[in-house]
Amino acid sequence: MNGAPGDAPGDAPRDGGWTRDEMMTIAASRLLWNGCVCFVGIGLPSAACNLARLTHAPDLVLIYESGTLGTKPDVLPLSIGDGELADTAACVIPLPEVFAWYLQAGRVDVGFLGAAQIDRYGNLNSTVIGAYDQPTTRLPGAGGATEIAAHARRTFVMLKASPRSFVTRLDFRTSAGYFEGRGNRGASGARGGGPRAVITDFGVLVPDPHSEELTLDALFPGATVAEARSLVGWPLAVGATVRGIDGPRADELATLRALQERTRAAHSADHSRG
Amino acid sequence: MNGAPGDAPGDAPRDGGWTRDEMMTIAASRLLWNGCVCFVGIGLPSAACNLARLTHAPDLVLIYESGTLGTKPDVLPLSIGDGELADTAACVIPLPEVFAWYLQAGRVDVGFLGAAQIDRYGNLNSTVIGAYDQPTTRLPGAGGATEIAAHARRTFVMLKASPRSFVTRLDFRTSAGYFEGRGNRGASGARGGGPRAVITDFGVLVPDPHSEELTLDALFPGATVAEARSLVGWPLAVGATVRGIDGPRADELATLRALQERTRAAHSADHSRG
Amino acid sequence: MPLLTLRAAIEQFVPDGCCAALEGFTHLIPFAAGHEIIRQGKRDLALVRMTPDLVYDQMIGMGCASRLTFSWGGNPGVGSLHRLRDAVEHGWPAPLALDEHTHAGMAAAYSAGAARLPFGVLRGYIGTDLARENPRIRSVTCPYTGEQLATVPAINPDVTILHAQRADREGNVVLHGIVGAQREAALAASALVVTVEEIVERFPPMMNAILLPHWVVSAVVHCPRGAYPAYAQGYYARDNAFYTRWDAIARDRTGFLAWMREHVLTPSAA
Amino acid sequence: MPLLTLRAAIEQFVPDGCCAALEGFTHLIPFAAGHEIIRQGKRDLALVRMTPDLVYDQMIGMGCASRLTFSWGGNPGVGSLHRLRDAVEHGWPAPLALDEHTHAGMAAAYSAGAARLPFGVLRGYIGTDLARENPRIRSVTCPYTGEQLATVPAINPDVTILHAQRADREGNVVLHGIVGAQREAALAASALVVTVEEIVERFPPMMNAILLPHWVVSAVVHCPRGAYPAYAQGYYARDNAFYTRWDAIARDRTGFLAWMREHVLTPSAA
Repeated sequence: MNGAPGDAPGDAPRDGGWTRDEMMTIAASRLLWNGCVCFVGIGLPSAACNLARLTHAPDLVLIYESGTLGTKPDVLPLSIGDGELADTAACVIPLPEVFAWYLQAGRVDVGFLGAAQIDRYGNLNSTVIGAYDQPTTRLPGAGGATEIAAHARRTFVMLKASPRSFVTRLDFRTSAGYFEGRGNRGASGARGGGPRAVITDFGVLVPDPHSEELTLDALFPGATVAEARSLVGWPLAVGATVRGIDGPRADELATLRALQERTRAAHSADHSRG
Repeated sequence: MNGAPGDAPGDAPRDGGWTRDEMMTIAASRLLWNGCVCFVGIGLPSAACNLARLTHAPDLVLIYESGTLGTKPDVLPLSIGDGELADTAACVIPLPEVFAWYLQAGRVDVGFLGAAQIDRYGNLNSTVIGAYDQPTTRLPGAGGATEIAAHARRTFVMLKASPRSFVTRLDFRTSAGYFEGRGNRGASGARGGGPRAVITDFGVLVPDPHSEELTLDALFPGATVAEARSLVGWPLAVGATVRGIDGPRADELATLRALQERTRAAHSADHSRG
Repeated sequence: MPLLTLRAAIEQFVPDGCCAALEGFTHLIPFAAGHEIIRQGKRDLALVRMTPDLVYDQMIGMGCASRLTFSWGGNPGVGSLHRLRDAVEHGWPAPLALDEHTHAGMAAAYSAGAARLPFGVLRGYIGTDLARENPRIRSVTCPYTGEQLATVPAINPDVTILHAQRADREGNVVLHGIVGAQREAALAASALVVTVEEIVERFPPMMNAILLPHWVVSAVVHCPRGAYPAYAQGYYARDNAFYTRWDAIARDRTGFLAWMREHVLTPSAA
Repeated sequence: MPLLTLRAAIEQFVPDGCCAALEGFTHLIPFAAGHEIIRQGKRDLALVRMTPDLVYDQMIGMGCASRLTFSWGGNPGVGSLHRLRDAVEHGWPAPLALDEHTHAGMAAAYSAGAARLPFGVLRGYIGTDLARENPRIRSVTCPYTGEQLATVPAINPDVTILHAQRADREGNVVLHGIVGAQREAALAASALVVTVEEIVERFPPMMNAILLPHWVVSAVVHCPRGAYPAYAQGYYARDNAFYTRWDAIARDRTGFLAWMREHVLTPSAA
């Protein structure tokens, strides 16, 4: 799974002392319910899931594709296979079993995805910019994303917006969203429901129930429709009513920041010996 | 795997104080070499393999289809999945892995087979006597036998002889030997070498190198060609020179009897309360 | 995951006519659950198990099953299952349709079921008449080498019932020792009921132990000695003598029925 | 199973042009073995790994590989692998042919390889352009339902190299913690070389631990800290800071080569 970017250097606190990264993480965490089974990637999704687990959803089940089931890390992992994930997992199983017996078998409620590019139907590119054979930028590739996109009951995409990432036409389709929309996904053999929300740094897009085109559904405090339109590379559809998303609550922000502080402390420790 | 019968009541000691069951077991154990990887069934094969392990082949690797790899039981198991096998195994793996990753992958040197019927090309029946849909006698069925017969590098069959078990025509072919002989097996997709020896209670049959018909190769002390012919339901081919097999050595007999004594003591203990 | 009584679990998850796998490979055989199925007089079950043994002999002899998917039907180390034989040979107490495989085929079918693939592939059923008698054994052509390989349809039981050593309050279940195809059968099923020797408050993290996580478990039943006369590694040994005695008990219909009445059907046996 | 030096094991089991999988999923990455491959100047390797990471970046940057079978090629949690990118984007130091998959596809391909089946089946590669770019991704039709399912050709490396916690004198190898597809890659290979943290006289019976039995192991190499800067559960932690530093080290060719000379190629580094 392509790691979503961490806190960007330019992401300084604004709008009441929180950053857009924090707001994205908190908004995503609110989409999770207690007991739901999440297939998690590194970066913002990992932070969002663990925040949910530490606040309103203590029985959230986290699966990392490294085979750690029901893991309860005290600090966020830097990689998908950190020892912390194994130490705190209910159990650790071989990777082929995670993909065949859990993901493909339909036992994952929510899959998180990141990408370099997304199109208006929620299809994702994490493979190449430019031509496949002569890429301008070779990206890490699919990892678990293609099958997460196909088989998780629903997916949430977390991706910062810019006209270079929210594009009219993907350079390469790594993972399926709604294909060309209007029920197109149904015939593909993908058993999961597809992307139900795209959490970006101005707010949340959701697919239109009919066209399946991603549509502006809700804005973070301080974000505007004009800002959203300026960051999306296609003519962004806007829902009839655009909800305002509540800003971070004090407990959410405190829990998230404590988690990230613990994480920074743990990962800056010198592990080069023992 | 169809369990071979244990000591029959009528198998009284003869020919110098040992029984034919003992001689079969000892003859089979002598066919095993140190370090060879054996896929073992219950009954005589289990006794033969463990006897070999306790005498000339201490590094024999025993696999029981229950998933116990490298097991070193102190007493013979009654069933293929006795706790003793798990307790003494190098490791215990799921059964699908035994069949896919070890047997099918060609990692078994010797597979032991029993059956209710064998024909002159070493094909075996452990499924039904009579018609499949209207059987006279319903037998336990294939178990692991069909794929052991196909994939073990070679198989050894242990089966007591009578015109009812050594038959011209099988009622049902459960496991392949040499099919109709003369290289017939080669085109079947079976990657293992087929039956290299049939150990029965008068001696040993081996396939003729050309016709692949089972041929009398060696006789136990006291057994005769005439006896062999009388017990085999087809006109038994006899090798140009029929070897005489040495009777049990004192150490073989002592080790086997001690093993069986330990086994009887262990299995007659009352385990109804843990 | 609810903690249920054995009676409630069988009532809820084993309706007449369903496809049920009570898996176990000599070890951890769910005898107690099978006995409850008999007491509740279930009918027309499509039973599945690699190695139907004494508890399947009992369910078949008591008329619970109309179909059996299996690969080896005997009394391990002893001989025949007389009730299974009577059903197949004479249709008593009811005809029993057979869907017969090899161990390797059943393993592939359960594995496919666990992965929600429609079929399993193996180098199997070579040179056997089984493929002639069972039309569900088919083949595919490898898209790379052109080889023909055997296929089996996935097994996806309506319910799989296992016996295990321990569960915790959350419903996580842990097995150790010989595990046969139990994990595959568990994950292939629509519902999973596990009877356990012991329930503990909470497991520590288990690393590579064999654990069925609580969100794949439909119900846990506290059922000490629920695998007896089979065994539970670390709890009690196999009663080999009973397996031997069963041969005589099951040999004729009258003796069998009398034994079942006394040991399984009477309230004190429940 | 012989106990070899790292040098001898790589000389014997990794000839130029062979197909080699140095597997590991973040945990137990065989870094030391990869460095020895670089020191021996191996060429034209067909490298295989689900998650080629820093040690693959190093082997590719030093010109050891002509082909890469993979499903995710990045610096986990950090970003790009600059040497891999340079090879793919600019052919430096040599062109690198890609055989690109998804994790689920690689897992199926290794599993098929371990079972000596010619192909693996999955509900995969749905709606992705990967299948268009990689002609090895094909399909079969289910002989029961008529569904089309994706296939991948089995992966059977000439040699798989793993790092593990422990071996015993007999050559049994035990792994614990995150194991990725290491068992499948190990059993799929013609030869299996394992570097280990520790060698002990003899293991006790391990029951359900993850053990590669001695008769599937070609060679064991005693190689403490052989997974550094990755980690070995129970022995040492991951040096996350190094993974972050690697981004700058590998970003340009000169800096990369200087680092490799100093830290991998010099005799004191061996």
